[in-house]
Amino acid sequence: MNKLEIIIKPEKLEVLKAVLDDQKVNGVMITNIMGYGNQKGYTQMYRGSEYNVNLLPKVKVETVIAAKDTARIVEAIIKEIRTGEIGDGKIFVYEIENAIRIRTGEQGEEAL
Amino acid sequence: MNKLEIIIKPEKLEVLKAVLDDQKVNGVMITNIMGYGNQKGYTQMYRGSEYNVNLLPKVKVETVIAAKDTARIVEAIIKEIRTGEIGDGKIFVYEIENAIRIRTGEQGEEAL
Amino acid sequence: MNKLEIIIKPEKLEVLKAVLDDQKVNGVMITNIMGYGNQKGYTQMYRGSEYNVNLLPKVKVETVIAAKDTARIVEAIIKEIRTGEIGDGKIFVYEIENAIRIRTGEQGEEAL
Amino acid sequence: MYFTNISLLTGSANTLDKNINIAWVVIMAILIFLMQAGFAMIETGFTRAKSAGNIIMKNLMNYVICSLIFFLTGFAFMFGGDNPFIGSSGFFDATRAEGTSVTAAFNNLSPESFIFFQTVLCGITPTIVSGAMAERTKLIAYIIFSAAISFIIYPVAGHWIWNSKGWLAELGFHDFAGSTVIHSLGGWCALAGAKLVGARVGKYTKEGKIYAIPGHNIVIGALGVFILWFAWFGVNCGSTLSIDYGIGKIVLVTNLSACASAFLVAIITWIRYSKPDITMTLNGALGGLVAITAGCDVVNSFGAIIIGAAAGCTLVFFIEFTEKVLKVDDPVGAISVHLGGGIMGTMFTGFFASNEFLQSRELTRAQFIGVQIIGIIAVGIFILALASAVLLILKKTVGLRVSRQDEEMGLDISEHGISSYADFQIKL
Amino acid sequence: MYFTNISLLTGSANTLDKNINIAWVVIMAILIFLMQAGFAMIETGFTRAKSAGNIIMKNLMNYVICSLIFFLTGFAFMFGGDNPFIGSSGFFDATRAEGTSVTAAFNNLSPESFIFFQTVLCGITPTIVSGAMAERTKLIAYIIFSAAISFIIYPVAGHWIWNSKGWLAELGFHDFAGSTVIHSLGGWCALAGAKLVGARVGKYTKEGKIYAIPGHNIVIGALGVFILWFAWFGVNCGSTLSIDYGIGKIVLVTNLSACASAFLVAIITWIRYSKPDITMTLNGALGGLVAITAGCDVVNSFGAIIIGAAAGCTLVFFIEFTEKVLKVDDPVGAISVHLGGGIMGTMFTGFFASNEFLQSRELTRAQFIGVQIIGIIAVGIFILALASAVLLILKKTVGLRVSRQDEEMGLDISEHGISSYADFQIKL
Amino acid sequence: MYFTNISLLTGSANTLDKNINIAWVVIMAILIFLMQAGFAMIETGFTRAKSAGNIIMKNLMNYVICSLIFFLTGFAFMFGGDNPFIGSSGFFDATRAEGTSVTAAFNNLSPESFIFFQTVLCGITPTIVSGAMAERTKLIAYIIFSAAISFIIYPVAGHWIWNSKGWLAELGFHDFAGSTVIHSLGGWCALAGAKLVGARVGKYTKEGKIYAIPGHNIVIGALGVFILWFAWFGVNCGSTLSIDYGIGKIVLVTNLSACASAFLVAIITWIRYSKPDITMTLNGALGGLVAITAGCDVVNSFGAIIIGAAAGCTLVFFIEFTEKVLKVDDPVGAISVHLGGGIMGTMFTGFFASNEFLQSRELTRAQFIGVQIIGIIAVGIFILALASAVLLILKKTVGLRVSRQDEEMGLDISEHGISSYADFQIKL
Ligand SMILES: Nc1ncnc2c1ncn2[C@@H]1O[C@H](COP(=O)(O)OP(=O)(O)O)[C@@H](O)[C@H]1O
Ligand SMILES: Nc1ncnc2c1ncn2[C@@H]1O[C@H](COP(=O)(O)OP(=O)(O)O)[C@@H](O)[C@H]1O
Ligand SMILES: Nc1ncnc2c1ncn2[C@@H]1O[C@H](COP(=O)(O)OP(=O)(O)O)[C@@H](O)[C@H]1O
Repeated sequence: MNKLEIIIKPEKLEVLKAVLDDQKVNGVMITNIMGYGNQKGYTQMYRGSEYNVNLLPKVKVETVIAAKDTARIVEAIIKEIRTGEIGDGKIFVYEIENAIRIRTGEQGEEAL
Repeated sequence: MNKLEIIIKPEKLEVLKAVLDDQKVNGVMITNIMGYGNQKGYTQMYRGSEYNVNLLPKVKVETVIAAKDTARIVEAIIKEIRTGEIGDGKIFVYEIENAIRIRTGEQGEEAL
Repeated sequence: MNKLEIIIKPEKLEVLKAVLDDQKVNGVMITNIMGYGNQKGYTQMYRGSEYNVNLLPKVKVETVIAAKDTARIVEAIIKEIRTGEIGDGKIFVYEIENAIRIRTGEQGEEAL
Repeated sequence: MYFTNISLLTGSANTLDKNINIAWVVIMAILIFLMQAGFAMIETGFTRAKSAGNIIMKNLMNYVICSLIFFLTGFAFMFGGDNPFIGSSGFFDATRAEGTSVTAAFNNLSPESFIFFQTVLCGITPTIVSGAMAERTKLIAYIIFSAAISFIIYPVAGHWIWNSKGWLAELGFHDFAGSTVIHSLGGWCALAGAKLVGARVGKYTKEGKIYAIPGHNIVIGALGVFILWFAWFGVNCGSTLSIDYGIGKIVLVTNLSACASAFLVAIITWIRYSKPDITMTLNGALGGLVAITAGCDVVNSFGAIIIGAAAGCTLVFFIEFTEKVLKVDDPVGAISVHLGGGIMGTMFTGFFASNEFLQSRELTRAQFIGVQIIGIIAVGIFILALASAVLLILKKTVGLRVSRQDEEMGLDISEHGISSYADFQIKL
Repeated sequence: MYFTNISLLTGSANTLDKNINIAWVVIMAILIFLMQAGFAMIETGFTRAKSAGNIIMKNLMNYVICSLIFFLTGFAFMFGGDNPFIGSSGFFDATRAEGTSVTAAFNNLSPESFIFFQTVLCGITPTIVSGAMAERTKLIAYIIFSAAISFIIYPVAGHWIWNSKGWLAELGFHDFAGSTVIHSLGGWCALAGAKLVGARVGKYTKEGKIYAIPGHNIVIGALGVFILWFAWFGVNCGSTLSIDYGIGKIVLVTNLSACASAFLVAIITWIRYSKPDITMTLNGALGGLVAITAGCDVVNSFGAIIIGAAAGCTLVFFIEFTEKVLKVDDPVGAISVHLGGGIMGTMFTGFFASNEFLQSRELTRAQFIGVQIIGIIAVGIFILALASAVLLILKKTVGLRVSRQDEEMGLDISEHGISSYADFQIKL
Repeated sequence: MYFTNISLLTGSANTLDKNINIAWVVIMAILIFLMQAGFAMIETGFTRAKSAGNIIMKNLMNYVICSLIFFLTGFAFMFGGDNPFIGSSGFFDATRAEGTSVTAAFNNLSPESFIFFQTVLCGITPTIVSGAMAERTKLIAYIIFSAAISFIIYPVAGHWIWNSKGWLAELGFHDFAGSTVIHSLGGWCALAGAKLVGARVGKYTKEGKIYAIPGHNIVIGALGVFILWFAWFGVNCGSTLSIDYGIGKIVLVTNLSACASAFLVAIITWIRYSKPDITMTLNGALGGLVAITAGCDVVNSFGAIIIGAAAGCTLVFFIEFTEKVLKVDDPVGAISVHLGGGIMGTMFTGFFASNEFLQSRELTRAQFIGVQIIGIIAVGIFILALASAVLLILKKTVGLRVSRQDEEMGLDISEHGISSYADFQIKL
């Protein structure tokens, strides 16, 4: 099993949800985060003083999937989310040892 | 070492904290997330228009524990949290390479 | 590749950001969490009733780095963040299977 | 549009003196109206985010329904006729009410201005209840209960005291602007309601330990308190029902009492809990206002400071008593503020009323104190019985309380299908 | 400082009667001013967090600019002279305006008090527009549009009705405190604006399905409604322009209409959507206030209840019609409340105006209803044409709408470089 | 309750004229009271979430203490007696104060109405300080400082100007409603306080670079500004102390000045920072209000527009000067608004006061301008010295500032043990 951790701009969330639905993903966890990467933030004025907004609001979407689906899903995401501009975001892939469904006690891929 | 990532309904948080305390877990990280899984959300009306609340508020509780304790703790959680209804949540188990306590520099299981 | 998950007090965030910048880290994800570890919270009064603030606000900073840099960066963090007092926080180290930059499709360490 | 003399159209007398009094009462009534905003803010601020919209809806509906019912029947039960126990004239059209007391009021002002002034006062009482029963009461049950309050509960007790032919009025009971009629009465209803609906899930552990449930927005709650204070000047000054030399005194003593009370609550909580408690201090200001309301026309500045101080001193203990001894979960402190403050104020009016006032009533101070206590008790017994009866009927029929699951989700979602703070990350 | 008789300095007549009327109008105008706070709160509360500061800025700027422009030219276009179509006296200094109507007003009060009262009324209209166009309109475009409203759009229509020599006034058209002049007019502008600027990104799917975009703070929105209601008493009572016996009736019917309307909206949404809708019920109270504004001086309590009920009944359907049929995205319901309520109220004044009033106008009821309808239509056509023309020019020049990217980021960041809630975790 | 003529009970004269003036002053004073809500909202809104409750508590306590102290001693120091430098009559019971000036005021109104009006004015000054010292000042230190302000600092300077026997009053200094007495004075105290307590942690880097700390709720801050504006009409119109023909002019010029100032700040920040700054524009409205307060009875509409414009033009630079040159951390801009605006307004009254006014004072314009400048300087030196002395004593004794750790945690937790926004996810 793998976990995909997908970091995107907030306004892309609806599109990503649609992609994951299409790919028959079973569940997601969505967290609001602040981030920076290549997109370094910007400078604003507040009451005459400059301040750096060096952290930008991002959305982190996590989904646990069967290892065999990883490549396919990653590709689908890139296809729909990419704009080619800085700040498009990243996907991190983790290995997951186990998954348990609390309701039934099922374990492993069955629990997804 | 393992990390447990436990996704539950917000109203179960107090129960889960008690379970983890009982199991002598050393620390937790709690995050508010939005999620969906088998429990798919519901439809509401706002000013005469339908809208889908397809993401439900969930709480993600992470705790890093010694690998040998994993099975026992997972069991304890299931026992206390399960209601048998959709939306009970899931536990994901990760392997952790290392843990470091910043205060002392201790590493590995000692640092938990 | 490794992911560092660094849990600190909110007021240390600026310092940590500076350390990570110094260490040429390419990106971070910052989440507000509630946590407890050795630092167990405190008791307050609200309208004459005691209540336990047993969860303290913490900041979780995640960064994905090349495995070879892990030791160096962990050391740098400890050096700058440690105060020696309870609540200084922890670092958890994960292995990461892959990273993908959505903008370009690059994979692996190149994508960081 | 303008410059037609609209009074010609209504064919009414039009003298400067009378019109000035009408204007005064209307301005004060408009101020009082704003109490609805004050209560809505304090009650949402001192409870949790997940029921905020429901509290708004309850406060809005109670005012709306009260305005309509009070016009159609409540006013008649309260002011109509000369019967000592219940009103009997003006049903379905308050402007047609007749009776010694109401006819005088209509003549001194105009029927509509007097009715509107009484409407905004009536609108306060159910709002007090809404705070004490917040976060677990069914919308429909609350709506019916508040309708019952403006239909019969408030008008009957009000009749005894504010209709000059009411039996308590005849005894010499003095409640100038509502410490008893509005606030104690609201407090008794709140007590019955909060007790019968039970505590919020999680407020008491099985072992009876109290678990504090902090309010979600202290700032908006504080705004509510300031708005109430502002509007309260309208209640106390407007109850003169005319432009009177004594207005200045009323406004000054009202303010001093509120200040003395808040000051003492700050000191007491600072000592008792080692840090000054913000929400209790805010409650303190309100407690001082409630207390001075009965006697603001007949006590002087020092009396007012002592009345406020007394209300403040007891408030902290009323709150602890309610929570810890009675085991009643009153999220916003409504019972302690309105019932506690109301009783203190009505009683202390006995101690500090001016000698001139006692002479005008032809009562010795001891007699007057006795009458005040009779009034407090009579209203208490009557309201507690009547309110409990209504609530018990509701419990058996529509049900008082939402399901545990609905309560945990929050009443905004379960009763209205929305979240009041859609864009904010809420900790449930 | 004190105790110099400042009137001596200004060399003006000083009689008690007149001064009391001035005081009355000034107090009511001060209440009306607070509408700016009410609108700002309701409009921010019912939209998203990411544009909250921008709405504040728009509301602030519109009042500021309106106050200056109305003093310099708007008042002259509205009240100056005796021409039936457009005002012509008092440019660059409203206090110098002359004409049958304005001279009478200046003499009954003082020029400045009358001008200030009219200024705060004028300030309402552009604020209505701001809500309907929220979250996607360029700041500069909105500012110019609202300047145009106070410069010419509002004054000309106002002249027809509120200058006693205006052609609609001469016909016998009755709009006591602005159902048409202020609210329908603002509603027409809002309709033109919201249509031409287009819906917010994400409001309608490509297939035309509606996607609800919930407001981010129902509590502050509700506070706004209560504040508006409070200030509305100022509008309706103050429009007497003198301390009049009829004030009591005005305040009572105003309140009853608002209550009847809110009550009906609650019931209808409860039945129609199975749960009572909070924000629509809040809109309902406002709709009842808009509707009673035209005739509050000439209808009785029962007329008011029916007018409010009619406004409430239709409001829900106006909202659905606007969103679903016209495909106009009006985040706060401004069009339905102000245009819908304004038309209903102006028309229903025809049905419920007292016979005395009709006699004083020398019109049969049928004739009077006809005149009311003529006024509604004339204002509608004129405003829709004029407002659309201004908006189309703006579209071609500065542009009406921010870029899609700016809209998605939110207008707070894109237009002002700040976040209105810097310390809160916001869900974008 | 009603219909006893309460004046009979107090045995006081009762004439319509006098009573109307009392009513006027009481209504205006009630409006002014609401400033407490306005300041509380603007100060919490423009600072961080983690200290919001503490600001509420400070504002509440300062009003509470000020009301009590001013009644007991402040009023006596300010209005009692005929000494040119300090008051001397009415200690422990303000209603017993005597002296040429105060006796006249008591006779024209009633003692209590005049005292209450002065109390709510006095309550403004410490509130100004609270904003400038927010987020790092110890509660106890602030409370003592604000007690000192109402005990002696404000009354003495006020005595010079508003007691007709004060030395500045005798010179012909004119400050109608408090540009200097209230606002400059509060501003000087704020300057001393903010300087001595030091900047918030993180405001300035070691290299002296400024790090902006955005306010946490622009919406509630804006609500505060609108409420202040509303209440300000009470200050300026109420300072007539009677129903006067000139009220209309006062309300109109007050509004025009605020609008001109806000408009200019919007333009200047738009040009200077490329985007219009919302919080500075809101400050701008307040700056215009402060500035017009001194001369609102003696300048005309165009004078008012210029005074507002001048206040607006300078405000932006005052703010930058305070932050960048003086290195004073004033989170809400209190110093620039109140001190800057107060000085501008007092001076500009010299330029724009009407000729009639100058004649009545028997001063040439040059002389009058000179007197105004003397007043500004005298008050500045006196207050800066006295306030600094009090603050330095506090620094040595209870301490002015919380520990760095407490400040980082936020004053809500460290001083009160609560979080003001318990259900919201806060970014610390
Ligand atoms: N090495 C990293 N470790 C952790 N998070 C990262 C890393 N690189 C990027 N991110 C996260 O991904 C987000 C988007 O990355 P960014 O570099 O802006 O995208 P792009 O490469 O398309 O320009 C960042 O805001 C950050 O939160
Ligand atoms: N495959 C998954 N990947 C990531 N998160 C998941 C996955 N499945 C479930 N979750 C998370 O767990 C929560 C509860 O899961 P759910 O399927 O509703 O539980 P149950 O299986 O008991 O019905 C979801 O809201 C979601 O956040
Ligand atoms: N075993 C653990 N699993 C998950 N999170 C932990 C664990 N131990 C500590 N933490 C997180 O790290 C934070 C700081 O840990 P703490 O024990 O207070 O630090 P210290 O060891 O320096 O006293 C905690 O609040 C918690 O969120």
